[in-house]
Amino acid sequence: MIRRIVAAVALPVVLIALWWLLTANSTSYFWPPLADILKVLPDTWFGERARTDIAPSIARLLIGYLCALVIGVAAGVAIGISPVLRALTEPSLEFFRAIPPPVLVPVIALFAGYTGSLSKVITIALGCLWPILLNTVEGVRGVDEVLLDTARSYRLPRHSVILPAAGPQIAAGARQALSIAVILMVISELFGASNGIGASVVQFQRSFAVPQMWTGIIVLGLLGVLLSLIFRVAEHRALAWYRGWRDAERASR
Amino acid sequence: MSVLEVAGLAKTYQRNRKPLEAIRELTFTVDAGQLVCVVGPSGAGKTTLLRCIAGLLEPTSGEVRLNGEKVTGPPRGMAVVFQEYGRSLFPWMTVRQNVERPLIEKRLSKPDRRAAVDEALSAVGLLDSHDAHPWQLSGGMQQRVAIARAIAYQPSVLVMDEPFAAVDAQTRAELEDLVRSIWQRLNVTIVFVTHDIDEAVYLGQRVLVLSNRPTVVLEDVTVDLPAERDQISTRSHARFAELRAHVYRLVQQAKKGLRETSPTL
Amino acid sequence: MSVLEVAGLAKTYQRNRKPLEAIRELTFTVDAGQLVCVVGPSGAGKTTLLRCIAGLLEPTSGEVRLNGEKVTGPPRGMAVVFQEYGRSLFPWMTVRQNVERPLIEKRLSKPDRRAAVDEALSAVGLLDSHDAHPWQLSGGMQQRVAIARAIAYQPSVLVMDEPFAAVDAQTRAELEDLVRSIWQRLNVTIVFVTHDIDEAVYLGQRVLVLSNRPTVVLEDVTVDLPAERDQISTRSHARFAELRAHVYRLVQQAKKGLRETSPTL
Amino acid sequence: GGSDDEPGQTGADGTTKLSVGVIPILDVAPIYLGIEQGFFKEQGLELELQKAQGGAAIVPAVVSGQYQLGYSNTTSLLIAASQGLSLKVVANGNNSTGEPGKDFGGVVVPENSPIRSAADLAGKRVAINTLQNINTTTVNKVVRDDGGDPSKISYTELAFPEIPAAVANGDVDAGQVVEPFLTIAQQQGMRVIASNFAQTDPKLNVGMYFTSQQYASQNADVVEKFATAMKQSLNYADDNPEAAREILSSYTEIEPEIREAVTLPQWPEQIDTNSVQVLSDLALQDGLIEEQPDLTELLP
Amino acid sequence: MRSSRTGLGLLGLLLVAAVFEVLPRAGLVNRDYLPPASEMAGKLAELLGDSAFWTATGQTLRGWGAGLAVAMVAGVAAGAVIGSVPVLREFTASTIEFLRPIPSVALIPLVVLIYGSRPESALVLVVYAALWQVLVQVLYGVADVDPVARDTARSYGFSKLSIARNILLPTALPYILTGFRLAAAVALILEITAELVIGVPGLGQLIGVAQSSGAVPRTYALVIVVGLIGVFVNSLARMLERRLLHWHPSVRREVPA
Ligand SMILES: Nc1ncnc2c1ncn2[C@@H]1O[C@H](COP(=O)(O)OP(=O)(O)OP(=O)(O)O)[C@@H](O)[C@H]1O
Ligand SMILES: Nc1ncnc2c1ncn2[C@@H]1O[C@H](COP(=O)(O)OP(=O)(O)OP(=O)(O)O)[C@@H](O)[C@H]1O
Ligand SMILES: [Mg+2]
Ligand SMILES: [Mg+2]
Repeated sequence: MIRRIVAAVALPVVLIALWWLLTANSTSYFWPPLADILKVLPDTWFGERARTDIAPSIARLLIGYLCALVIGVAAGVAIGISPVLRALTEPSLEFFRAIPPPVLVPVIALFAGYTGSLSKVITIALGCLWPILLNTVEGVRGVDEVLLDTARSYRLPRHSVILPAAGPQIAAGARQALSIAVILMVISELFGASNGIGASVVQFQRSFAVPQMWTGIIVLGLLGVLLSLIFRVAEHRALAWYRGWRDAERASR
Repeated sequence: MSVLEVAGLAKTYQRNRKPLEAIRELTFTVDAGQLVCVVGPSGAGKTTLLRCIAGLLEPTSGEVRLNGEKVTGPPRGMAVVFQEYGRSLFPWMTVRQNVERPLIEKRLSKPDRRAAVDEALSAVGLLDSHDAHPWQLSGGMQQRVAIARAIAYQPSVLVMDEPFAAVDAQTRAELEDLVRSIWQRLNVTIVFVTHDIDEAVYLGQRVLVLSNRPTVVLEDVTVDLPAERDQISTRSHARFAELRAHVYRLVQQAKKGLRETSPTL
Repeated sequence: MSVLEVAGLAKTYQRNRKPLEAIRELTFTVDAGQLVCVVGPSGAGKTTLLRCIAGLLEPTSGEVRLNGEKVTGPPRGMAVVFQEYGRSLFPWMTVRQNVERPLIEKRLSKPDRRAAVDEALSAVGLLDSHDAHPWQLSGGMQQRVAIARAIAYQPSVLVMDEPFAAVDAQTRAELEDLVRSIWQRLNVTIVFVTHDIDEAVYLGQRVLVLSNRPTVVLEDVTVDLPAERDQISTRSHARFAELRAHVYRLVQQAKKGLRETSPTL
Repeated sequence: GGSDDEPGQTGADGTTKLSVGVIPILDVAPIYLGIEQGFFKEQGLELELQKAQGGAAIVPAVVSGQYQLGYSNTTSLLIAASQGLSLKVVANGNNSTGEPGKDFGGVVVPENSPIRSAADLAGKRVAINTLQNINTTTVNKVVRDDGGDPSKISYTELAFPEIPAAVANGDVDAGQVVEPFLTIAQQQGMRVIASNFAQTDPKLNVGMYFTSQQYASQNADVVEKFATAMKQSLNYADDNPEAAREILSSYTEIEPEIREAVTLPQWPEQIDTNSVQVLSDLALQDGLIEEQPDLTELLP
Repeated sequence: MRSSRTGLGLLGLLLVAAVFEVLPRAGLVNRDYLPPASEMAGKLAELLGDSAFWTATGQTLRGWGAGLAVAMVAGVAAGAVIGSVPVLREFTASTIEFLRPIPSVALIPLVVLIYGSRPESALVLVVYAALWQVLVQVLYGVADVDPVARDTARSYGFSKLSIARNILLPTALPYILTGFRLAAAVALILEITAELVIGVPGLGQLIGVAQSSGAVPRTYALVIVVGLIGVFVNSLARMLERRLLHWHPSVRREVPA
């Protein structure tokens, strides 16, 4: 246990120390000393902003992410199972996937409104969709044939086998989507937002409030860590069998 | 009345863009409640045949009919024990869940399921390991879970592909008797693939001997031993020895016939 | 001189947070160039033992020594045939590549490799399928690829876990003779797990009978049959029948002893 | 490459290469014209115009020396200066036309909107290109002057191209746009209810060309030459509006009909210090800055 | 088989195009902001005759390709090393988790500072964003190695390097290819975004100029080009997959029986 905690904090501590030392006497306007950044951090984020900016951002992020998860897995299973459906949809999906959100956002806004949260939630969901969808499709396609045959011959519904069997790969996608969700949360707030963490960071950047801008980057990083910790707990539970299996056979050496 | 009809069945695989004729022509029928064993050299096409019967593989030509209907997908009421037992168990489920899952699909009530699972697990000697995951079991134990799953399902047709390959001699004998007792009690139709000729003769009412690839039925041997069998007396029966020797010769002949290369070194 | 020493070996697994004592205490030695068969009921811990010998699993206590050195990782010059033959073949390689790959690791020259692979493949009757992928083969053929890989490797210690479980009787007999001929020719030390008692007696110089879980050595049976063996005459030898019956009784006893639950239905 | 290729350095042949960050909009037409007319070449300057999306990207690039000069709106420069970034304005950029209703920026509403004048914006949703910048301070001022309470406006940030669409869709009640979107919005039937630049100050200075203090002090002669050529360019643009319209086609994609219809800004050569002071006061009043920058430091 | 796949894909794209033709024509959306697909196509055809467009496309592809290549090499190497050394995996996990979600867009001011609007700015953003995609996939892929297969290799005395090449790589390959496809898309997105926001020369810059000029159909035509590049990259990846993964259940099942 202690070892695990040490492992988790060792490298970050070293990196932070390095950052601290390298910027300690910095006079560069853009690389303020870490001490200065940390000094403004609480004032910047833990007052009014927690409610007006952090909370709405996280709410949009979670809703968008969960939508992507449900749609991505459902569509991924359908597309993964059916070669015809895959051939039909793949180029179109690739087409939309390749379009950068900043240019897609106006189109989404056209349908979902320019202000308000809906278009932002859709932007986040749309961006998170791809890793989840792709991984699900690949995971489903890679399921052991004997396992599938077994399910078929006992007339089990296909998804009851495919979902757990593709579980590890779906988890890989879901994990990846999580960090994309944070990215898109910021991007979505670049357009038509009056509040949010991303909007604030951009605002700081535009008004050349550099230490505050750095605190924003730190807050985003911390948010990412927090989300991924939560995710890890969930993954641990859902894929306990998989970890057990791999650990058991690897307990070896 | 014949439950299962295999008519002119042929299967050609593609291997590296070249056709590979696995099964050339198989025709036979199995009556309701019969126990038929299938033997043949390794690579003859036994698994291929079973997969066609189970509706998991489309034949290149010919057809399989079950109760008069052409098989196009996995038919209702059939249970399959796969040769790759390890890969056919769901690693995310415990032993109990693996056996119980198909019964849930069959809409058995919870107490009924429980009873059926317990009975099947104790029949294969695995009740104590009910809460283990498949990957926590030995090879033989995994295979017995797959068998327990099939018998708990109470199918009307039971298809088994070398189901006792990984268990020890003693357990094997017990499981053989288990299969016969279930067969007699439930009047289920069984197709049983094995490479153990003694086992084929001991278990079956008929033994289908397949030739080497490209496969045809070499002979359909009727096992005219008494219906009441037991490990000691049946195996020491003179007729048993005769049949055994006959089938052995057939398999030997099958192997020589179209053998790819013969062992040397 | 003993090549392999197993001393006080014990292995306890964790299953659902409860300890599961698989092997309680195993102590035995194998001399250089000996052929030892291991039999025991399903789930006794044979695979566990082999994995400890192969340096793939750390024992809970006790140790394995090879040529006097404690085994802490896979030792050099040992070849293993796994019980899960299907999963031990690399699906991204062809049959030939699967057999050849370890030889590349051994830095054999290309012509030598080619010769060794061809020889091993034809010995198991698979030369024609050399360019197929494992998943294009039948179960028995896959198992024979795993065997070919082990013999082509020309190990000094060969460890095999139920290597003939998936092949037909005729092929099995041929492969048994193949193992004995390699053993005699190359003077390799072999540890051979099987659940076929006839096979154990036919092949081995000694048969180690393991008890049921928690496992100990029940008896170390010396097979005092002539060194020259062949399928017909050896198996009809009176001493063969005696030994066979003796081992059978031992296994039966082992199974009854600590059996989890006994088959009923 | 040799010093020849290094922007900011004077090469062997006496010409100096300069990287200048600009935003590809109407406001910077003079600098394109100046290049076309050879005003910069006469001064021995060779400009390499770098298109960027806004002052927020150009200011840091100039400070760090990536660009020698840049164009930015005046309020951004004031904010940067008050944050302690050492900037130096070199030349005027562009100014309001001073004619309400006929300026290059304004607030638009749908045709049938109940909003009639600036004061009506109070309590409404208004789309704006950049929060807390020149557009908000000037709109606020106009609303305040009209008797409305600007603190009741809820601003939403949207890119200029999307503002007409958002207004048309009813997602916002009004939007502040500049050309060519002002013309596009009007062609779609929207009404202009306020000209926030012109009504703030008739000569309102909207943007300027600047460099870093460091570069200005080390390369005073280069900066001087740039200022001279820039003044020439501004004058030329003011005198030849048709040429200015024409040059738009070289660096924007504005459709020809729109190009003919847009209102061009004023391009005087002198910086209107007075209106810069006005913007600085407004920035302080609206809390964009905490103290006023020293204008004598910032301006030439 | 192959050609019918392509046909179906084209059919899918046509269906999408039809939707975007009908929506504005039926008046469901304002055609000032979303012109009918045919109008976009017309502009697209115009673009093809424009040499500036081809230069920009070349610049974008070059920036994207370079960034992707760096990210792939670095991601696969780092992933393989970190994934197969438990201590490393343990000690880097938290840092990776921290750095990964930092939006590459938040780094824009930093790269502008260092590189201005030179292509290097885009390169840094592209590499940063794409790297995580590859790295995480590789980490998962390495973790997915079948223990029996690994044990087999180990007991036959495969060297570390050989295990990496012969066991790790093939197992992780499906994951790497998924990573490649994800990274390729993210890299394209970042390349375009960087061009759009920072003004790095390329298609994104053209889009930016078109947007700020209110040239709606041209904007969409350019966006379509970007999308088509994405489709092209994906078919490339699929081709690669069919060649490299012909042994994998996902691919072999599609071969007609
Ligand atoms: N997917 C496939 N692609 C190509 N060839 C295949 C495929 N599956 C099986 N074969 C070939 O078909 C033949 C018959 O295989 P099958 O598995 O039916 O044999 P079997 O009788 O079950 O053998 P065993 O007793 O060894 O399990 C073999 O030669 C095998 O190589
Ligand atoms: N990873 C594991 N976790 C928990 N228990 C395990 C694990 N692997 C094996 N066991 C248990 O250890 C015991 C011995 O298993 P092992 O595989 O060694 O048996 P075996 O003698 O090889 O049997 P078989 O002949 O059936 O292959 C079994 O009871 C099994 O359930
Ligand atoms: Mg088979
Ligand atoms: Mg075993």
